[in-house]
Amino acid sequence: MAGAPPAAPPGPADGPAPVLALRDVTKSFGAVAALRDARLELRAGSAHALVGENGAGKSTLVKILAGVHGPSSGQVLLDGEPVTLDGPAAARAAGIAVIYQEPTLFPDLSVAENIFMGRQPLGAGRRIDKARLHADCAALFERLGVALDPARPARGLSIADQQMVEIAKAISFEARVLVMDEPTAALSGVEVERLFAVARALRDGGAAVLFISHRFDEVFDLCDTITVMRDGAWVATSPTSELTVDQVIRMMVGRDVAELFPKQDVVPGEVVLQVEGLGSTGVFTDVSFEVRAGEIVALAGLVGAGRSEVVRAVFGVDAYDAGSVTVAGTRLKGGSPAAAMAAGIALVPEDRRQQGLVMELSVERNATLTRRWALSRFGWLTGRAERATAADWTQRMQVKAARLSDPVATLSGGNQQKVVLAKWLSTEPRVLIVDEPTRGIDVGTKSEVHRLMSSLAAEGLAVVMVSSELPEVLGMADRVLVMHEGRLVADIPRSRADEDSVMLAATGQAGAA
Amino acid sequence: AVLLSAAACGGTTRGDDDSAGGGSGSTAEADPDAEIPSGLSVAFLPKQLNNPYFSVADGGGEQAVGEFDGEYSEVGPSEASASSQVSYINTLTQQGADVIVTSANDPNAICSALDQARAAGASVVTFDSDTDPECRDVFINQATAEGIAETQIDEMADQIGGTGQVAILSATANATNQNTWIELMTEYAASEYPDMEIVTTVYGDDEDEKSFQETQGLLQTYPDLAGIISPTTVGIAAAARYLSGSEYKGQVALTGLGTPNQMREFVEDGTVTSFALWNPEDLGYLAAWAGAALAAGQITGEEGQTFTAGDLGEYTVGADGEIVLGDPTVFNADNIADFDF
Amino acid sequence: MTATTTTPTRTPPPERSGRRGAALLQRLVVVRELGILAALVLLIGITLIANPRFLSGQNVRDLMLSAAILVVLAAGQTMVIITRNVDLSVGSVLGLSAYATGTLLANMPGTPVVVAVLAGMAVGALCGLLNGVIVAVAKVPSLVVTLGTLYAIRGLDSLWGSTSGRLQINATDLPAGFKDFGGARVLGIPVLFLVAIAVVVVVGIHLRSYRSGRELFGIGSAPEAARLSGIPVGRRVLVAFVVNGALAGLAGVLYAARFQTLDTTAGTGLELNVVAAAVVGGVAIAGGTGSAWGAALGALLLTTIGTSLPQLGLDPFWRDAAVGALIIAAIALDKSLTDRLAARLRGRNLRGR
Amino acid sequence: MAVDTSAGPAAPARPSRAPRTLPSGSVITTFLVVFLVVAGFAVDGFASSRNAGFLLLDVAVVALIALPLTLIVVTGEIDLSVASTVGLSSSVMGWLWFQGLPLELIVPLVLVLGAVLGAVNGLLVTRLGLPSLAVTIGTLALYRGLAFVVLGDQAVADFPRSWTTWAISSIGGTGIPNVVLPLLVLVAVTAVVLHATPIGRSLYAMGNSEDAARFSGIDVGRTKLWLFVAAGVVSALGGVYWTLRYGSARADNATGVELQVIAAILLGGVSIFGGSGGLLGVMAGALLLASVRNALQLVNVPSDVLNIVTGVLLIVAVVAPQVTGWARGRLASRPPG
Ligand SMILES: Nc1ncnc2c1ncn2[C@@H]1O[C@H](COP(=O)(O)OP(=O)(O)OP(=O)(O)O)[C@@H](O)[C@H]1O
Ligand SMILES: Nc1ncnc2c1ncn2[C@@H]1O[C@H](COP(=O)(O)OP(=O)(O)OP(=O)(O)O)[C@@H](O)[C@H]1O
Ligand SMILES: [Mg+2]
Ligand SMILES: [Mg+2]
Repeated sequence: MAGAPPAAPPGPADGPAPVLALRDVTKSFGAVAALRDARLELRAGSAHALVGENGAGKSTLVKILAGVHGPSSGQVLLDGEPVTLDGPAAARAAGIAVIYQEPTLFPDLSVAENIFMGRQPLGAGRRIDKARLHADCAALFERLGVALDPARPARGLSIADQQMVEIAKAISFEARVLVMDEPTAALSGVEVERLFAVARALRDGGAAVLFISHRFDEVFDLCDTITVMRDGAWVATSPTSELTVDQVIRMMVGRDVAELFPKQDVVPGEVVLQVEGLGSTGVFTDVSFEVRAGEIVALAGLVGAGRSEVVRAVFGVDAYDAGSVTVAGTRLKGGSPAAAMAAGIALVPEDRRQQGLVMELSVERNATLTRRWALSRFGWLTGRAERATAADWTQRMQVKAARLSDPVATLSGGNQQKVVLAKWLSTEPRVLIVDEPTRGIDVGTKSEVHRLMSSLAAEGLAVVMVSSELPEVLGMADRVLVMHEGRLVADIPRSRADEDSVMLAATGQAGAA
Repeated sequence: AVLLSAAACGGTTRGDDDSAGGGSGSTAEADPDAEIPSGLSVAFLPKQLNNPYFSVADGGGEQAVGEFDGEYSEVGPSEASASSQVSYINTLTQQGADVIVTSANDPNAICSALDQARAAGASVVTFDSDTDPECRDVFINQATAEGIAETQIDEMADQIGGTGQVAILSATANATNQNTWIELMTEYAASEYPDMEIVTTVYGDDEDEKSFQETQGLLQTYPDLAGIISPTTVGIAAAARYLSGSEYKGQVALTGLGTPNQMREFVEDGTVTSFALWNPEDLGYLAAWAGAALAAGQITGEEGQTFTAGDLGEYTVGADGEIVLGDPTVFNADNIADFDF
Repeated sequence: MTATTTTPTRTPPPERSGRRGAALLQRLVVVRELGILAALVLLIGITLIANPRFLSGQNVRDLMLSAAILVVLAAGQTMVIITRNVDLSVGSVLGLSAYATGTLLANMPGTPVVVAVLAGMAVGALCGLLNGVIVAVAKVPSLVVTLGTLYAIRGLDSLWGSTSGRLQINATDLPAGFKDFGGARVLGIPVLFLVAIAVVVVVGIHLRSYRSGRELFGIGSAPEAARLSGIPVGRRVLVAFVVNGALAGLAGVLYAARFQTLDTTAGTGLELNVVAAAVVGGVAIAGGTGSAWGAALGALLLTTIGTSLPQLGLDPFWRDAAVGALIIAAIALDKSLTDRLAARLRGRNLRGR
Repeated sequence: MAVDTSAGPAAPARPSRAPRTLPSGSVITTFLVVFLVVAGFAVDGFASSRNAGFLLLDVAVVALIALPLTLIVVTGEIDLSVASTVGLSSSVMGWLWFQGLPLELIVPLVLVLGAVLGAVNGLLVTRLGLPSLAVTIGTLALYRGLAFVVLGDQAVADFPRSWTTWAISSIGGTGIPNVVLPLLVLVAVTAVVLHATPIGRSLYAMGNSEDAARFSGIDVGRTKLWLFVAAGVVSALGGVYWTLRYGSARADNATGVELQVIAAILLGGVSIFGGSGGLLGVMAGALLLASVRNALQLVNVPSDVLNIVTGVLLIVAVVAPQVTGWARGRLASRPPG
């Protein structure tokens, strides 16, 4: 059924009328058509998955359900009646709770206020009852197993914790429709399991759940129906039981996808990156490892183990107060990303919106930002040189963008991630550090990224990969370094690395080093 | 230090002959009988527009201009700064004004602009606040500095019996005439009233609120203060208002330069016994006539030349092109009702 | 591909002590304001040593009177700054409202004080509405808009003054009832200061304990998040500007009542003082944090510096320099406090895992 | 790398050559040109070379200070202390001259002073991480206060004629002031730095997202520090020029000019939040503000109205693009046909 799914519209075959439905919804941003006659039906007591490539229009669809965008044409139906959701407040009033793809917290406010903003429990004289606010929040956290203090400000929360707060917020609405746009992208197994437990409970209580993810195991685990989208258009809707992962992928991409982890075997060369006794008070201590040319070393660990902080320190974005970083025999000046770049290190950071990209600048400016000196002649930099380089690299990375002069913010999440990769690969580094390189990336691109990493390694690049996705770690790494609570606790060669050994070390239960 | 002295040898330093000096000086002959041409454009450029004092003065000017059948205009910046005045002088130059009557925010900063205006044919009269004498034709002095200084000290001495601590509440720290008067007051007090001690000078910046606060600060700092002299209309009014609402009313004497309309209440309620001022309306009136006389060629600004200033009668140009309006008037409970400005 | 859901062996970590976090947050808020309070007490102490009469009844009253206007303005400005906006036009609004009130009272001496106050506030609210509508509807930066209205409203004010032929309103023009209001005291405390305190209390409680107040913090903390969580961002910002305008109008009335002599330049250049007061009081210029009490303390501190430096025998020329140095010291102190808190939160986070 | 793109859904992005967006500031520049032409015909005396000279003299210091300040605003910071730096430089220049130092030595000393003042701002902002708006409100008061401490109520005015006349006289008989030439050079240098060098690119990047800039290897702190130093030096240069132009060194010189400079920058289309705008617009903005004032003064519009016009102009400048963008959006989103 190569790309030819059952074309029958999802009929009202069985069960009651859908709680929420989209009918022939079109949405365009200027010249870009993000949605073309998209349709969707969410039923009470059912968990529905929405899958599609990066830029397929999933988040746009979510934003229409959330009242953030109005459809250019088409209808939103609530209990079979057409409604106009003219703002997030209207959607909320209609019983729709949404977790957006990117966390949207108020950093200065307490976690509890973030969750109950606009709905804080009131006491005498319509004043906010703080004690009850915190108690309500604590109860909610208990249910989700979140270990956060309701009174702490949201500033400084890791992406995972932010995501958990978002989840708590959405849950707290007790909504009829719960929409989750890649809620698990930053989470590891434990949190995902808890989230699913809650989501199932809600579903069983009669709520309709819409779940978006690029992780098919999760989709198949949680959902009973799957809708596939491609290029903004509806492709198919089927019960999960009638589909296999390969079928779904084919419908999404329109072709077969090559092996997911095409790891090439290489013989490691010289030591390129050497980290010795690196420490930063209160964050991580005594981290030592080395990476050889051609080697892919994975840094594994639970969320918050301190992996990102280590690689940030190596790259010099964060300062460290003990130890040293050496690249090909030359000791690096600490705290200077420019020095790290000069020595040949590239870092693809975990938070592409904050750290990876300058969202308001154009795709081409972003793609060439790291090469601005190299592209200039006698300090003179022309737009033409930038355009040529950017065109070359975005094409190689298959970035889907209307125009390279558009702000990178208008790209879908996955395409943004590709721009970040392009930006760093174009510097032709000797050491490539990638932090969650495939977060939010669709299967097709993911396999491209993996193939690229693997072939670059084969050409002699040293790669450090931080990843929370265990299959990715196991599939790609020559060696797995495991961190636990700010320390390096295990160094497992490819041959011995498996789920158990890595997870045991990551949870601090293995003494092996 | 080596560098310093080395550079000092070869460089442009203060005292080199190049320094400002050697102005033009008028060479044209004066013709005391020349007719004032009709339609002279006379522009008044006060320190600041919408300042009540200058409004009154410019009103006098307007009256005079009407009398000799010229075209009157009043232009100026909304904030009292020399640089904005320069821009207005430039505009007047461009418009070809015949007479510019101005009160300088800075004696030097507007000089070169005035030079250009004169080169373009304008006659320049300064009033109230003079510039460098080279940059204008005549200066209308509201009263001699000595006269103003002595009147105020005499009034104060009268009220406090010639002994005690006296503080001065001035306008801005840069105000030319205030600074001259303060210097003269200090000298005069030292020689005439040895028991009177001028303890400090504070600046209210000609802002009501600041002057008010400075008064308050003075009384805190000098518990034995006998009197305050404020040679600025804004300052004296603010100080009077503070005193009249405080426990110091009637205890601490206050005199200085003020307008009858602002001070009437405080003279009547006993906060203030007497204060002085020239008549600003007359000042503007005289300035306009002087400008007309310059434009007509009746005078050129040389000492000894005379001209008639409408109802005010005949005036003589003094040294440095100064024309003195007369002695300041002292206002007190007996005569204040006769004035309205 | 099931690895991500394996080994749910980890038990949820023990609940972190909510007490401690709450206490920490509480302490930060308290410390921020305590720091300013301490600076204030220190300054008064030193001045007292230099001049024991500094805390005499008259002087304290004068201090309160001087501070009242800035306190009201700072409280209003706090609301606006918290939403990540700023209102630079308050000095001009104060001028216009003071002049309008003065004109009203001079032309109709029978006007009751309450009506005069309301009229002044209405003028201010109108100006605030203008600012707010432009900022909220056209979605343009408030700094630019209010810089524009700073010029425009002042121009309007002086145009009114020069065309009405009443350049200055003197004490004699004002009715006795209004002048009494300016000088009135309750239990020895000037009424104008009590009005300012009332404003601070109302604004402070609203910001701290009401939903709409908290939403202002949300807007300033993350405007996009505010929009997504259904907060009526435009309306809240608009209201903040209107309230701030009304308070600037009230400050204009207080100005008229206190100085009883006014011209169209009243309040010129005040905007930077107001922003400085708020910033010294711990209101973050980037929005999202701050309190009305802090801003009020900042205003009090700046006013006290103004009156105490001359009494410390400092050359008046030093005053501006000292005020500037103090502003910098205050924000540096505030920054180091918040940094320390952030560091502590971070450390706790790691340990909690 | 070998990627099979034949079946790929991703349409390769077109290079952006085709529909180039207008360079920022072109609207305000057009507006300026139209205004100059209209005023030239409608306002008596506006289009004379003498008036042009006056106009350029008036705009010189504002335009000069706007150069480094534009770069600072593009990085998302602000410096409100520039006019106070002008005042302090002027005071110190007067004081040193009064002490008998030669001008040839005074000028470099004052420029060094400017660098120090700028560095103080820069260090407070970059090292301590304080918000620049707050810091420079503080140094606005501090530097102005120090200016009064140095010179008090004095004015030093006996600068050599040769220097002061240079500052106001024009090149040959053209009516173009001498100062315009060095100013143009500085404008050109700044424009190149901002628009055609890697440094300029990094300024825009950090103005939009400081984090992303740091993660791209840009030394944000050091760049900003140098910008503040540059603003200090240029402001000190402005102080020297101001002193010579008015022939008077005083502590209150250039009071309030910071707002004029910022007005010019904002009018020129630079976002106050950083990350966008260009130098052309800023220069046009400065010239527009000055020529509107000049033309209205020539037709005897009172200064009250001038203030209103200035304010309205500023607001219109930010609101207009918003309104046209909205209108264009309405047109574009209308269903085709
Ligand atoms: N604000 C916007 N302006 C212009 N184009 C936009 C905007 N938002 C989204 N798009 C475009 O709409 C298309 C769909 O984007 P969307 O974010 O919905 O994709 P997605 O399916 O969520 O992808 P991902 O899996 O990467 O998150 C993309 O081509 C994107 O470039
Ligand atoms: N800016 C910050 N402020 C406060 N705490 C932070 C900050 N950045 C990270 N942390 C905390 O430090 C801990 C280590 O974070 P880090 O991001 O290095 O972990 P990680 O192993 O990479 O996990 P993740 O999958 O979340 O990236 C986390 O608990 C996080 O909450
Ligand atoms: Mg998405
Ligand atoms: Mg991480």
